[in-house]
Amino acid sequence: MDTYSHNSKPRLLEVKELSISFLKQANAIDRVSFKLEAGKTLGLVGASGAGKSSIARAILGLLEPQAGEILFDGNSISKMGKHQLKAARRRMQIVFQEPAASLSPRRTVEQTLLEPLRHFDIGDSNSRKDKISQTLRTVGLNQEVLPRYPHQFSSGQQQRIAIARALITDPDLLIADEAVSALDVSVQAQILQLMQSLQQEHGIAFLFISHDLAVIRQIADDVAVMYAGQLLEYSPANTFFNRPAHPYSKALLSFARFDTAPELPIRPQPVQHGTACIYAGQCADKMIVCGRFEPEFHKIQHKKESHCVKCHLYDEKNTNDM
Amino acid sequence: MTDTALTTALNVQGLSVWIKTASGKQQIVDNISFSIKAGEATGLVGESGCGKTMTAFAILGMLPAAGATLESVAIEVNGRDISSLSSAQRRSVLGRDIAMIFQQPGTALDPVFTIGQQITAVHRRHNRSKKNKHRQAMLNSLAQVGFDQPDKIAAAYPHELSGGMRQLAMIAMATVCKPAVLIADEPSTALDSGTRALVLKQIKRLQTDHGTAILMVSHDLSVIRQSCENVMVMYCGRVLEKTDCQSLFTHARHPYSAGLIACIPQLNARSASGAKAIPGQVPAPSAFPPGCHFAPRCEHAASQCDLSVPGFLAENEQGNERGNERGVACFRPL
Amino acid sequence: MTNTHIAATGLPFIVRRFLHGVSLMLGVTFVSFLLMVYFGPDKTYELLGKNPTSTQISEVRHTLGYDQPFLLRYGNYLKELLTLDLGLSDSTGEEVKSILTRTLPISIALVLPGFVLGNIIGLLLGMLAAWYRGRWLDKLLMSASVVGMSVSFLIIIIGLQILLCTPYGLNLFPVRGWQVHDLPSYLYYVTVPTLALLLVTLGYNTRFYRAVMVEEIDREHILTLKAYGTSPVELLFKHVLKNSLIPVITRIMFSVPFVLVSGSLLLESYFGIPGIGLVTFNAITSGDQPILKAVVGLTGLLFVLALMLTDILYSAVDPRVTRQ
Amino acid sequence: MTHTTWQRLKDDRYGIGGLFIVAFFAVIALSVWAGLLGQGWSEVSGNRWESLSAAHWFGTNLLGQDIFQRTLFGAATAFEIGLIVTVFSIVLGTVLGALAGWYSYSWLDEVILWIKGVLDSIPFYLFAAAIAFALQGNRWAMHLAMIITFWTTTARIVRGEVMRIKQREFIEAARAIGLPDIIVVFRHVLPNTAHILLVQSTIVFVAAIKTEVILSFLGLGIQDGVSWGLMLAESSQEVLAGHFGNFVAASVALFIMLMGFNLLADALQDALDTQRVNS
Repeated sequence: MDTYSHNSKPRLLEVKELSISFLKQANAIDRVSFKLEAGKTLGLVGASGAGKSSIARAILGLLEPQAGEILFDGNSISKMGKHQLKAARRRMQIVFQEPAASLSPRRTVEQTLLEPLRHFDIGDSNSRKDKISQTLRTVGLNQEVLPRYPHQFSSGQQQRIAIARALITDPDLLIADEAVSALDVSVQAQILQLMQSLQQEHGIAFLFISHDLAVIRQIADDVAVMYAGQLLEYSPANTFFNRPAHPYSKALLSFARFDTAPELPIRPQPVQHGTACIYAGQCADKMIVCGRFEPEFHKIQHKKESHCVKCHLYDEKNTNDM
Repeated sequence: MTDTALTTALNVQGLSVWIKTASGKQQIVDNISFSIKAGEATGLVGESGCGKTMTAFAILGMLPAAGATLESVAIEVNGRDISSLSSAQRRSVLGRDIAMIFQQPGTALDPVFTIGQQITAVHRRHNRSKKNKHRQAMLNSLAQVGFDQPDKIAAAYPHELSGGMRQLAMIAMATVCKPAVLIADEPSTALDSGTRALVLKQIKRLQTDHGTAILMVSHDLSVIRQSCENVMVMYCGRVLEKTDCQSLFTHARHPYSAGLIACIPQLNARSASGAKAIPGQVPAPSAFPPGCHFAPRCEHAASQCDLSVPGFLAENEQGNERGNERGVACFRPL
Repeated sequence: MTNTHIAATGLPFIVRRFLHGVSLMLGVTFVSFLLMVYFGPDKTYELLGKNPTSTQISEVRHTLGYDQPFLLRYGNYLKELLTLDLGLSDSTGEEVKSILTRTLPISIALVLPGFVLGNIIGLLLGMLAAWYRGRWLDKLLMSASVVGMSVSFLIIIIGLQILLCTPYGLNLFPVRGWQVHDLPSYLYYVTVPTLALLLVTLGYNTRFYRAVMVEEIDREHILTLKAYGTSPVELLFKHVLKNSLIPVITRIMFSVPFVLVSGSLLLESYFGIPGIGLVTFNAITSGDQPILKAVVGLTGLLFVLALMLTDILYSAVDPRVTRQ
Repeated sequence: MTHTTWQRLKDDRYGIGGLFIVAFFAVIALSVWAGLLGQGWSEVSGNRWESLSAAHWFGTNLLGQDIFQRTLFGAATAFEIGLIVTVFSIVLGTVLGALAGWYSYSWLDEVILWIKGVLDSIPFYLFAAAIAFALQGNRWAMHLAMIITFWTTTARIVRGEVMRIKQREFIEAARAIGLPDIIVVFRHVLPNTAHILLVQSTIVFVAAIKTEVILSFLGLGIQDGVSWGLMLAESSQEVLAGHFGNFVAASVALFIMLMGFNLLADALQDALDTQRVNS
């Protein structure tokens, strides 16, 4: 599946036909592919349990995929040697959903920030001190947080510390796994503002995972929609929010706008590989073919942006029995 | 009883709550008063830690934190004051006249009893009829929240259902005795957008079809705007503004309300500068500032705001035709 | 402790629990063989007189099988256990099997009332303390149980004996012996040992059950039940109790083997009651190997049975414990 | 022990009481080991069953030995047993528990749980007897028997806690930058179990002392020197003859020390509870 026009420089991150399964369940992630350019933000959207976090862990090398490949700057993570992987890991960091749970409770903020610097042996003891104070400033905190423990901060401050830890190695890719979902609206706004300025000033690429479409709207350049482990739609943000192609995307947007509500039962039925569209059970525009064949990805061309959707509606062959 | 008392499903007057903390007794709910008519929905909005959940529990006379104390002038459900009842009398009211649903559907139901057993128990407790009407009432209640095979759901254990389904089962339990008042504490926060819409739709149906008065507690203003007519904005234990949702979103009178609204990420517009955030953060109960609690974070604050506590200026009679309460607690409203 | 990890071997749950039990039994018998036979006392010199010749020594060693390879000796040791051919007691020469069958019922009769009462009263007090957490009743029960935990079993036994069985005290009960033929005589002999067992376990039980109950009472679904007018009695005895059955079952099932052997050991040796405890006591002090081996085998078996029974009870009590 | 836990411990009266008792007995134990106290425990310095007097504060026992000296020496013995058993069993339990928890549901976890199951199913007093035989009355047989069996409870608790902590995001963050497992376990996992180990140590200390009493009664306890267990075993005959000196001295001393440790354990539990990793 090729979702992009080609250019020479290898992309920062490329996920190709990624499949992950846990114990004996069906594939939690089923042949997912997407790309992320340097300095851009990809919003990974979908209901909880659609497998978004597993992709993040696979990219970080914490999960071994069953099939497919993850290319960072053109080379595959699972094939990387120890040093190459360490160098790659320096350039990609993650921020989690629960701020309190993402900081080691028995270690001070200073120790938490020093750890990545020592691990990747960045700079020496005094240059590290400057690096720490400079990073703290970028996330809107100051020196006196250093000797204190995580439980002495509000969740908003804890998330800023977690972001500082992720920034301190000057990463090119920052994965935000529901990074603002656990925060109050006003704190959420502060963190989103911080992430936007980080992107503009430092050119960091964001893989922003969230179930909240309004949050994605504020930060994403492109949007990828996941449902029960499969990628259903991939499109630039403006196109997605104004002219969603896939029925599931349309449903998600109308739920978010409180226009409609889904019918019961709402759990996705497990679908055998390749025998049907995974969203068929819930789909408002279901056709006969949707129940029998798995749709391919189809490209909808607007001007130069690429917009692909995995749905029989956009397959010319089926237009006759629409 | 005045006629408004007849149609008022829930009337809360002068409700305050104190909790015991390391640094002594702290007040976390400060003299809250409001009333909700049958078939009306009122939102109680505020950030985490503002005391909104504690208010909900205090209305039922339940204080989860050990060493917490509660005071109220009156808490009337259908005109009957439940705050002065003995615990046995209050138990006969809870679940029959006033019911509550919770934020975490995953942990709000007893894992070792089936959904059917738990709902039937509530009905049996409040209806002493001999025939097995209880099971039938449970099945009807499940059907009404949208389950097409209620008996399958009744036989299931909570861990066998998804989050959304558990919340719907919770609503079925809350409404099996057709209560006059339903308190919903963050009913959709733990759900994703699909199930959220479904749950809010069912709550709306209770309000319109059964005339249940709804008090919805949430930190999410867009959920409140969608499901409630009136809204109360709460901060550090005090209600800062009371109005209808329409007016709040068109012209919020209190700076904090305006700030909250500005923070909401808009679905259809990517604001260039990003959502405008409120500077600073919510203080802990032991560190509530004197005077108006929001003063330190408020751009419109004057010296007066730091010194004295703004009284709640209820607006004069020209409130909209349904005459519900409106007002703002601010020396310099917008 | 139970191995709640459900191996993804697809074997039915019961078979896997049985295999786990068998593996434990093998471990127990191996350790007991190692300690009591391999490193156990060498009986050759007992059978030989003074300064025996080397041939006599090797002859006796051969008859006793000491010269056989380690695994072979472990093999026949297992065979003996499996065929219940437990040999003869060194000290009395009586068949070990008959000793066990005679003394086990006495020990059970001795230990059961104290064990059952200790857990039931402990559970009730634990519930009370948990329900009134932080208030004076909770503090009273907790300090009482701290006292209970700080007193050694031996002190309780001697203290009760002075108090109840000697002229220095009330002198109502026998200081030794077990002439039991009907209920009154049973009560006459069992009261003081039961009281001792009760006093020593009540402290630990109350604290344990209180901790379990406190954890259950803090769960969110209890708040829901309160919000729907559930009475405290129904809340405690229906919901809280059923939710805490797993830790309760675990504690009861796994203390059975110990109370039956270790508990009875002290009580019987002190009160002169001819149960398995007294037999084990004498076996320890006189180094009677066959008895020790048999008792270890018996406890191992009891432990494994307790293990398997617990798993079955778990799934009966808690629907979340599914048996993939 | 962060600053706030110390404050919380300080205003817990019982906790401070417990700490004082433990310190008091620690001082006695140290002075006995240093040879300042309780050296005359074995001398026959009086005749049989002398009652309390200036020369013999607690009177004398069957052989005419001074009970007060023996009680002091008993305190040192109790402390020695408690310390040795606690240190070794906690360390062993933590290491094996952490391994089983970190590699949970692996073959290593299975093996450790199997060993634990085997040891848990052997009646302790028989096990101690068997070890005593195997080591032919070696002075450390009792300690070894206790260490080999006491580590299992600590291992079970540490395993559960490590499995819980292992899923927390701050562990994933550490592994995401490629920190080796050993560093993650020792820098991020184990410090968060410290509070449990502290409480568990006091509990094991109490268990060790109480077990020694029973082992001495069975003749498997202390081989050289005297312990409260031995004194209680001696007293079991004397009591019937009406001589309570030995019994009262040993049981009261034992009771006070155990109360001290139990109160301390409770206070530590409460003080450290709020510090725990908030689940």
